[in-house]
Amino acid sequence: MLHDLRELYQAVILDHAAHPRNQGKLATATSDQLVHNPSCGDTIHLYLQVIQGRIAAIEFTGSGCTISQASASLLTTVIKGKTMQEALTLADHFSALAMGQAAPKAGLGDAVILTQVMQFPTRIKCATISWWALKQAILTEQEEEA
Amino acid sequence: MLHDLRELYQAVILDHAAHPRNQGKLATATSDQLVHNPSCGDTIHLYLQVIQGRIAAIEFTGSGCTISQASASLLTTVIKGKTMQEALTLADHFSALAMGQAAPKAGLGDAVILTQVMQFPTRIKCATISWWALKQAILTEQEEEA
Amino acid sequence: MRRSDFPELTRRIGDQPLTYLDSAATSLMPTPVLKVLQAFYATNYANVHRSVSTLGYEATNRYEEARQQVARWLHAGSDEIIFTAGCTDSLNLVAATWGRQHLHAGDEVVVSIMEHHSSLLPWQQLALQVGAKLRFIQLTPAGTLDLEQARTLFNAHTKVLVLTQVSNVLGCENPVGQLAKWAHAVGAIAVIDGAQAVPHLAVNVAALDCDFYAFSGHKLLAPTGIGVLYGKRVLLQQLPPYRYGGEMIADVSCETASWADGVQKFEAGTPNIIGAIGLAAALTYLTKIGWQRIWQHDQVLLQDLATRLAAIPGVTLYGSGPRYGVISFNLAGVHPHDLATVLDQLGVEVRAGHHCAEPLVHALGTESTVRASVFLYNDQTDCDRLISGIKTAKEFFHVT
Amino acid sequence: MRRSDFPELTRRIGDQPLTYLDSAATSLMPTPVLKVLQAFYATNYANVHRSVSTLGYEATNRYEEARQQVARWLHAGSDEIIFTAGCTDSLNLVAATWGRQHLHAGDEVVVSIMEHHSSLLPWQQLALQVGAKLRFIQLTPAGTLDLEQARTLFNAHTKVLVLTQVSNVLGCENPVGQLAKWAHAVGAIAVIDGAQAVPHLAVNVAALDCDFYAFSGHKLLAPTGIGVLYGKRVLLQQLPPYRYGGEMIADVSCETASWADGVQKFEAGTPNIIGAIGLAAALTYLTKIGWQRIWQHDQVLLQDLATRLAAIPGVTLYGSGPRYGVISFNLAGVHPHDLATVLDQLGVEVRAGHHCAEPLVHALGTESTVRASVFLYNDQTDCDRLISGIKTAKEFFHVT
Ligand SMILES: Cc1ncc(COP(=O)(O)O)c(C=O)c1O
Ligand SMILES: Cc1ncc(COP(=O)(O)O)c(C=O)c1O
Repeated sequence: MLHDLRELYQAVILDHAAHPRNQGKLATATSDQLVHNPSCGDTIHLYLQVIQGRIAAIEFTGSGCTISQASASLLTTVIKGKTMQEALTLADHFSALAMGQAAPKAGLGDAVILTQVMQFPTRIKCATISWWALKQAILTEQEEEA
Repeated sequence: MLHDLRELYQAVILDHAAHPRNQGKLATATSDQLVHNPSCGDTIHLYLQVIQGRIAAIEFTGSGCTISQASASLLTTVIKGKTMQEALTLADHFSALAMGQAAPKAGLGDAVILTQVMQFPTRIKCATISWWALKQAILTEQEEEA
Repeated sequence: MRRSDFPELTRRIGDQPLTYLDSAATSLMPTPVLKVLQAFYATNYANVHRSVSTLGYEATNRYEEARQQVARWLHAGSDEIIFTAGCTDSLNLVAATWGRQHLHAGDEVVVSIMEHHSSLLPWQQLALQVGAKLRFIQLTPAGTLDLEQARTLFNAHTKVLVLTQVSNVLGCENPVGQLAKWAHAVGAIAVIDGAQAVPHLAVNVAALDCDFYAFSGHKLLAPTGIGVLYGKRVLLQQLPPYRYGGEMIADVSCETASWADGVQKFEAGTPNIIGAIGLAAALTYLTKIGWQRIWQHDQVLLQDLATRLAAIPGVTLYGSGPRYGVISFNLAGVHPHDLATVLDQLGVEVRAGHHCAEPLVHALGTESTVRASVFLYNDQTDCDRLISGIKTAKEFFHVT
Repeated sequence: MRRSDFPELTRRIGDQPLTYLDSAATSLMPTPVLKVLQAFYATNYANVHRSVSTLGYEATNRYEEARQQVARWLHAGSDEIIFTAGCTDSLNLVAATWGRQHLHAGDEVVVSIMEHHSSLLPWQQLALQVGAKLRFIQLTPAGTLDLEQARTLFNAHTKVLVLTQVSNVLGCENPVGQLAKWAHAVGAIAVIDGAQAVPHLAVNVAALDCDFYAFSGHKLLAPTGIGVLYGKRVLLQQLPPYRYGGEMIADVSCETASWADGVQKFEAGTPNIIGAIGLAAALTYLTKIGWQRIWQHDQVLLQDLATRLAAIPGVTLYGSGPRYGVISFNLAGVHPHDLATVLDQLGVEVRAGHHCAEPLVHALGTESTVRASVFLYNDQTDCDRLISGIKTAKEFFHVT
């Protein structure tokens, strides 16, 4: 009965939650986005440094459950170095997959494991919240540029 | 099936409703009381002239259903000439009878017919409202005297 | 139509069969709706939102599906549908939030003389508090809204139009779309009371272009304690909360708080989950029978009643057709309460009084009326029994 | 105890039997209560008050009998019992009427750090609006209210004490009577949130001498959408209405209105009739089983849970006994939501989060907790399954 759970909470996920990558308050950030999940108190604050349309650096701070923290950590590893457009596409793909819809998995790396969260409808938001923050941050960045 | 109704709406009641006695706004009133039944809009305004503790004159104005108008009319015929104490006692007896409780009928005259209203719980207030006004008016009168 | 779905119709009043002609007060509950409630209690019942557990998730889904169903039916977005405790609660919400924010001294509220107290009073009292003014749309001699006069009431001071779509006394449908246009033309919003409209008319809030639309579940086969407020998305976003409490917050500290997005902001505390499920079940039940069929059925009965009542010497009908759901009348020489008591003795349940619409009833030149109202479960026999009951009452009170 | 009366307990979560440990959010509904609702719908259902018909009279009687039953049970007068849409609605009513009337700039509200958002926010927001100040009763290290500190908070500026009788996170009972005395000594009133107290304690509002007391039906086997506000007679008489609408008026004209006497003034519109009938049926059901028996049963289960939870390495219990209905804890190295998800997979339904008591949860030094709550239908097996579930979670997440 814990089979589905094992698919979600794989070793790499537990590792990212316990030892988050790119944690910090990026001093050189060109935009940032704070999101909050009122239903559980999870918080993710994402910091992006965009240079010539490319996400040159990315960090996050926050607190919350395994899923939300691992998701943010994985996001940073996947997104670093991508163009804003690539990042937006990946964010859309991740969210779609996490909600059980069809979408390409290419480019998501280990983050794709977290799309198993679709088996746990009440936890989907934990996985998608940081990707949503990413999208908001990029849209803000683009608006400011325009 | 209209048997109980016939007991209530006797000829004398219909007559009092159609031709109310002592209708008017007593010019010599020493106290008066306006009551209103919000559930049906019935209104009774009772005017008393008290001389040396006795209700020397009594009139009413108002509008409403057969029961409320007949009750006010009958009340005035019964009460005229009674002492305040006698009137209070009669008011208590009438209200008790109308709610199906035991009480003496003596002194109520034809008004006693209206205590049949106890068979129609939703109409009890129509019958008792003028007696309640009488009680309030007398209590006010007594307070002012004291 | 489907009388057998309504167990209460088989009971007796004293020794008489029941003729229920008071659906405008509260409609009866059909067994299929009760069965949905029963099944929900037996399987998915739990508190909604904020739970990671399966039961909470299922209950939340059912609750939100109910919202979506109401939204589709009204032609609204589900982020425009607030569940409330009833129509009265819905109407108070608008005055307490939008009203308090926007109504100031010197402003004007255009309100029809037909309003139910639940529609009139929140604005009357707010106007008294802030020094705003109520301007009433009066009746024509035919008992319809005087549109000529109405048109003159809208001006630069008008902030709100408060209007019932169907009068709970006259049964007439008011031209909501037209009046809302006049309101919008002067920058006012239109707050529509749909309590008596939703059971008897196709309502499309988008087409009406009203800003708020309110109704109660219990007049529509659903349980008591559940109501709906539709509000235009852009307006809802700008409104402050109505009540404060659990589930309507984003974040709370000792000193301050921020609010949840969307309609949750207006649903403080545990909502009436079972009421929302019941409302959805009632809509499903009515849709299955077919709204058109129901409306036509109601129309035929009311038309018939109108004709036969008008033919009784001494009967005054209020308003003029077409009527939706309700018909009001008086019988010369018999007070409405006396008439209702005789009818009750005959098993015919009507309502007598001012129907929570005192200003209208006074404008009609009376203190109270008798009101008969019909819904899908009524039939020709019910009409026959009302008519024959009135004749009995005439004999009983010796009026000719 | 009477598990067979609760059909939902026989359902499964995935392939697992259900262990329902979330009654503090919403209690399940027993078949006998549902049967009362069903019978009411089938025989006496109608709108209440203002009707001369038999059906309306019967429904009104049942509704008013429900009020009397609640009054007797709380040791109050039936003219002191207002039916509302829920505990949140009740608590908002007090702030919106008494609060708006009496709270001014510079006044102070003494409020415990334990309050549910529904109890805190109406006063926090009112205080922000009028420029009054909230003064918080803090926790002792043992997780109880700090009475020494509390005592220092009452002064001539204090207008209200806002206090939960039983915390929905800690399960502790606060000394309401004592604190109400301190409030009264400085001329303040005591507003008590009884949402979590009524299922697990004998409540006597007269003995507590509180001024207002609020709770919800749905935590007490009754339907959602019904709540109660007790208010002292003399206070209720002085209050303005809360919502405006049908049934709460004495007289209405176009320009002004006057209000009904007594509690009707606070019940605008069609009340939740079926909710009130359900609440009365739930009280009857619980009384029949015996409150003492139920409380003792709950105590035994919670005591057992507390002992066994404390014995699990890594478990932190919040607060200290005796606990009423709820127990909160955390497991080191496992976030409450992850723990709740594992438990849910095992069929064990608990709640994880801030439980609508953010200030308290922060004061406890955390962001969220796991909460298990029990009621009469829980048994030893439920406790066993929770304890074994936590052990499974420890293995699953490799915490030691
Ligand atoms: C036209 C109208 N508006 C408002 C209401 C109030 O609805 P409720 O009593 O369900 O709040 C009613 C019903 O009584 C009504 O007929
Ligand atoms: C202590 C406490 N107060 C108030 C409430 C609010 O009750 P409701 O959500 O039923 O309005 C709750 C329940 O959630 C509670 O536990």
